[in-house]
Amino acid sequence: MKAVRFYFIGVLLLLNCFSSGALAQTPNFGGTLITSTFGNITSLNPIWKYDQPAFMISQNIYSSLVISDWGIAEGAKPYGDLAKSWEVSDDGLTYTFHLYDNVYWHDGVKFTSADVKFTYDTVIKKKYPLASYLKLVKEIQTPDQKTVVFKLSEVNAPFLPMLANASNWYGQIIAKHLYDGTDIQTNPYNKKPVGTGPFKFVEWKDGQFVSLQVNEKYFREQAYLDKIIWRVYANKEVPQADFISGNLHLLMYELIPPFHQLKALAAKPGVKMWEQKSIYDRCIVFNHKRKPFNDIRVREAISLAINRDEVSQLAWAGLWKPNYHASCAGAPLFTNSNVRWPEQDLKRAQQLLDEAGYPPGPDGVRLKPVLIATAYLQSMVEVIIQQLKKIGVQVKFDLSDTTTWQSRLNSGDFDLTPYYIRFGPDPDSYGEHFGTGEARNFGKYSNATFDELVKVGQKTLNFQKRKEIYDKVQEILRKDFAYLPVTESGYFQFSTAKLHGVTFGDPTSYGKSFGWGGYRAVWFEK
Amino acid sequence: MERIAYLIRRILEMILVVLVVAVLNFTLIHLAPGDVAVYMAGMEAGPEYIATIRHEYGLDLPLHIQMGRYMSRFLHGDFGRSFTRGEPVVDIIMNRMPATLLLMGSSLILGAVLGTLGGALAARHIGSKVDYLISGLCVAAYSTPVFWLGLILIYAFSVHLNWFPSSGMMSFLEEQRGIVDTLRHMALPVLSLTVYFIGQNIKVARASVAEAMQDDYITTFRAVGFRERTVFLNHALRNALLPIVSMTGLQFTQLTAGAVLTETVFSWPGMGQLVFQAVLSRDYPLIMGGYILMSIMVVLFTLLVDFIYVVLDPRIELK
Amino acid sequence: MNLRGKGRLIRELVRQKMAMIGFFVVCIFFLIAVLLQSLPIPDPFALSLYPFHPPSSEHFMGTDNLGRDLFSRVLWGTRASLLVGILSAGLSAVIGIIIGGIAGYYGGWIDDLSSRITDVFLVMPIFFLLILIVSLFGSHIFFAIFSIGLVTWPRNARIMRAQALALKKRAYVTAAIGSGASSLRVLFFHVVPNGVSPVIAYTVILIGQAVLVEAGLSFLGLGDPNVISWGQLIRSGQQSFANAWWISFFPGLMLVVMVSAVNFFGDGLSVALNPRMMRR
Amino acid sequence: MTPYENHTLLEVQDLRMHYRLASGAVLKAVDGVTFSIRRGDKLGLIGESGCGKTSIAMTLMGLLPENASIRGGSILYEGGDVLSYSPKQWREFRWEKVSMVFQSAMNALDPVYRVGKQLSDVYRLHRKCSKEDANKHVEDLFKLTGLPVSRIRCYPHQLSGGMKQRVIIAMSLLCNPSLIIADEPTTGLDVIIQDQIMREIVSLIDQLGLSMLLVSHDVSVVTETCKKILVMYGGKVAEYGDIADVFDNPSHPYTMGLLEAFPNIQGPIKGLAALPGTPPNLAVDLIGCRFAPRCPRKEALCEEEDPPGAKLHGNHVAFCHFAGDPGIKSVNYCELNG
Repeated sequence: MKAVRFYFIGVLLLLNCFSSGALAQTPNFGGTLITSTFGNITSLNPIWKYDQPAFMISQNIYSSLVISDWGIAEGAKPYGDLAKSWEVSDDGLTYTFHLYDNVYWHDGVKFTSADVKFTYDTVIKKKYPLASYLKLVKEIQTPDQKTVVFKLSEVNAPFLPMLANASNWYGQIIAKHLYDGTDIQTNPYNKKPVGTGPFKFVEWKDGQFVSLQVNEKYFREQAYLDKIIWRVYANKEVPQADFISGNLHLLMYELIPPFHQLKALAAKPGVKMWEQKSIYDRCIVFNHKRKPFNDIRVREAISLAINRDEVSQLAWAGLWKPNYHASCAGAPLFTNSNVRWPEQDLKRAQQLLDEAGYPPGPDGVRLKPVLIATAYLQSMVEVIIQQLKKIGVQVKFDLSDTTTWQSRLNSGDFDLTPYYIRFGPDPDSYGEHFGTGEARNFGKYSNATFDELVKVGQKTLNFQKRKEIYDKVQEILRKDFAYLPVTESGYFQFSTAKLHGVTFGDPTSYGKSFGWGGYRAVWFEK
Repeated sequence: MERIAYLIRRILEMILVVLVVAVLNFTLIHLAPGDVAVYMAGMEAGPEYIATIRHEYGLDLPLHIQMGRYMSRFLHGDFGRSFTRGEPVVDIIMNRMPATLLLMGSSLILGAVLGTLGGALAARHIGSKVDYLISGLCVAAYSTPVFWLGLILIYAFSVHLNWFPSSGMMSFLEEQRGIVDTLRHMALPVLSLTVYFIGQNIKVARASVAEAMQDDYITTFRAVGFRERTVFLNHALRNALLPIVSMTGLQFTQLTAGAVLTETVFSWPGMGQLVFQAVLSRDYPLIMGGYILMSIMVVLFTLLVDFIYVVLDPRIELK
Repeated sequence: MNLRGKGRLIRELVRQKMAMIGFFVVCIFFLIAVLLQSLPIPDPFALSLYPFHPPSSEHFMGTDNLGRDLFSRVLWGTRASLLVGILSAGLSAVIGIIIGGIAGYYGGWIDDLSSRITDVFLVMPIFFLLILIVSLFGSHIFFAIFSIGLVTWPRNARIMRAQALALKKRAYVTAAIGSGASSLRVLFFHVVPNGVSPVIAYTVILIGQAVLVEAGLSFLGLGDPNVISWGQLIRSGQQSFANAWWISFFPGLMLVVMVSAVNFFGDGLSVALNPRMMRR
Repeated sequence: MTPYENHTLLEVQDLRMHYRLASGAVLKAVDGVTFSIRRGDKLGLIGESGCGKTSIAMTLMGLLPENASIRGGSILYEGGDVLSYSPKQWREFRWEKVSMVFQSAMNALDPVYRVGKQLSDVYRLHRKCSKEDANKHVEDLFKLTGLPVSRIRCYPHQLSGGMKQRVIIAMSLLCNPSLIIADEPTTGLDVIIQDQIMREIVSLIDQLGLSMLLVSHDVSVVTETCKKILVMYGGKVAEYGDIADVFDNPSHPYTMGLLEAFPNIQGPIKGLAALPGTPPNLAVDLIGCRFAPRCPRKEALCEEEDPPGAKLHGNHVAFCHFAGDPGIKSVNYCELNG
């Protein structure tokens, strides 16, 4: 059967490679990329909602104003997509973007600064997701067709990196001439999108696949691939099967097998594994608003109870390393390596619980906290649950779908939850995770000095000064045991060995992909 | 005349059923924890965006008002627009329904036919090894989880043998599409969905054929000089069909269950999968529409089966 | 059809090899479920650093994604799965008997009402209803049990109703009424005991169905992560089926065996309880 | 042994038919039965249930179940050896030559087809002819059997028991066979209808000059309708002869028992209540006269030897050691019962 399988791959490659040539590392054009996405694609309009499977696609159809590559600190620097260049006024309140001139929508209409203004004004007016990054935008002006000016109400250092970073999810620029005066959410073009990006929309068979073809009139050098096809999977098992049997060129990070099997898969002939560091960690968030975790001693006890190496080994097969810092390897610039969470110490942990007034019951159980999670981090959670048993903490595990989980997070209906904190693209993200009343501060952690420092940080433009500020921030988080860092994180994707320039992993794609799902830099080896 | 009365009565029942389904689901959905606004907003969204969504979709109104609004719109045939897609619910579902009907229909028919044949075979050799084998297998067949079977089939026939595609309903390369292509895509899902029903049907068919073979008229038609085969087909089997048909009627509901699982395993673009995804993303209009149309489908089918039964069995009086 | 004729019932059952085999298999599973703690098997929760170990001499069903011994987890799965099966089927039977019995015995508007409800349930896509309930209200196992029982009772009710209708005209029932017994008493001490057997037969079948349903829910990710059930085990292995087939294969196999056994027994029972039915 | 007669239609010689039971035992249902039917004859085959009379009927139609087997003897129909027929010959023989009026008319017709169709199908099976002709023929038969032609398009469940029975009769006449086997043709009908139907059958048979083998447990029915009687007991012939002879001079104690039981006025049949004891178990090897255990005149001899057939007046034969012995007549059953 192996023979059969590889024969099949062969056929596919024939389909993909039209011109012949020796093994050269110079990219060559042509080929159809068959890639995968999970869940239902609901709308290909990039601005009005958060749609995991869709944004990977829309990034290839649409262009953003500014964009940044995945995660890692150096890559996270914003760079222009539609913006050829920009300058920031000395007072830090005015951002002037100069747009590319030769940009056309796929329907042939010329792209202008009006489209940018229209898109962002709509986002702000309708409070679409990107709005939370445009809070400080007082006004958007378009002095001429190729210039856009942002007026900010106050100085905000993280403004641009955050905007660029968020543009990877949503908020790409949509066509004013198609959307102006219509209901954005129900506009028919949400199903047959028209963008300015490197690929043009061809076909969307609901629940099956979406296919794009290369845009010859792209305002940059055109993409290498002729065609991209996203197969939409309703489950996470079969994509692997298809990848192994050669019916899929690219296995998305969310569809890969459990970590322990990645090496085995990577070892298969003709398979390449892509690894990508991340600005997110994997951690446990405490609910500071209710017993028992309103008590710092309990939080510390938990921190002392877990064995990060075991988690790393069992849950992540050692691929995600233990993390003791209030930062992560993906964001080294602002990491304060002196801030360190303690190693496992069960004796001390139990001692602390005794002090906190949680002696072991007859069955040896001290606490029965409720932990909520989705299937996503289940294996990590299961390991930690076993570890906490050792200090008499009997976790009640509520596994649920994302909706329930998110709304329980928002309503604070939990004691513990696994979570992912981002430490980039700008350290300002500490604010959104731990600032009093901030969007992602689900644990309701609150510390006045912390809030003060974050505010200062936003106004500070000098790098050295900012670093000092965020070093302090990290000390505070550690001192309060505000949360519990467990491991690093990162992303793994698989592709046929013939594939190059994959975002999430291949450095050659940086600065050329214009989005984490951008396939502009992808090409097939002959 | 009585037939029309019957039809009317059945249609009234049907409407009742659908209304109950509607009300029941609506209440369930809206009593449930989990805030759709939060989900729609997505991880990156701030509270104010969530608030706007909640308001925009009238999720902040008291339940009975929401229900009232919904029912009145529903009675005018308007299922509203999907939260997550912005399209009219009816369009989305109608776009998915053919796939589901194709899958369910072919499994149902295949199951009925093969089941009947198998059952007849077993009944012909009752008590023999063949009988034991068939009966044993069919119990095993309807004791096997559809999705588990599906996974195994995929790895056997798609990964290792590479005979059939693992998922989807058509090739994504224009030039490869066509009836044959669809059939190839159907092979595995239909198989895994059918096995269960073949099992059930064999069991029923076996019992009813065997019972029919005991009847006196069988002796009669042997006595008048008909061939054994003729007697079996024209009389034993013909009478045995009745219970099988009514069985099939009941199976349609189970089939919807099988559909959501099979569609999920094989990424079959049907409404089972769609509605499940809708449940996960709390797309209320889509969930409601899905459930209501699904039960309308079931009721219509039950109605159809009733009529077939009436045609097949002259003894039934339509009262 | 009367439970009193136990001797006959047992003779009938013994006549049917398959039913007997089924019965014994179920008993074995039951014993396993009861004796779990005292069985010489490793702790099913104990993590080890040997995840995804293929079946071998020390782990002869292999280990799972966290290096836990699959064999002992599969054995533990027996308990949850049986629990789901028996409790939900039992619940369904009880509700069905009460409602069906009352409907059939008293007739009138009660009967009409319950029959309507029954009809509705019989054409409702029940599994979808389950998905909705469980995914909206939480996946706790007892919740699943409860909802399965709640959506499956109508068929039992229908059977019981027919029985009650037939039985209430019987001599001993009228006699009982004549002797001045309260109607509820008559219903539950005379009618139900004499008419309950087909319900029992169906309930046994339902046990198998319930186990399957639980597995199905788990497959969709709606299972209870705090308990080890076969459904959960199958699910835990799905993602790694390509390289670690055993993790979902063995639990699935166990499930097939158990449900088959239950079905064989159930079929046998209904044949035995119902002499009219033809037997080999 | 039986004296030969002319124009013999059916001749059954020393027929032996056994069932193999699940237990492995062999049940000698028919154990050396001999009789013959001449054209126009009406033979009544009578005996308690389980004495093998229905088995004989089924053997004649070749409708034996798998576990039955012919263990000797012969059946000659117009001189042709029926038992040696191939399946094809059998199919032609059935209904063409011998047809049957079934008992339990209630279920003898397929509920899902119209009666007319069922009949015409049978007719077209034997006479290759057009639907129209077949229907025509069926109509005639309906008229003949006194059924309203309109009923042709009815389903069985829409007919009364009597009508069903008439349909069955019409069916039996479809291919005008020379012999009709009527197996308890009136069971399951209420008494008044019973006589009516019976009379119709007889008149039809005379009218068409057919022969009949009437299988019944009801002496009165047989005496009314038949010319000859064959009394069976325990798979064997007990007594055989013209009704007149047998009645004037019953020569087998069992026959006497039957006649004792025979009600003076036409009323409900008392069956063989007057006879003490039960029929023999045919699944065990029996020595001597089958009837001996119940026989009031039993003597040592009876338990050792199978009685030979004693020829009496005409073709009247009785299988009793004491057949013709005047002493027998004086037996008083009532006294014995006491």
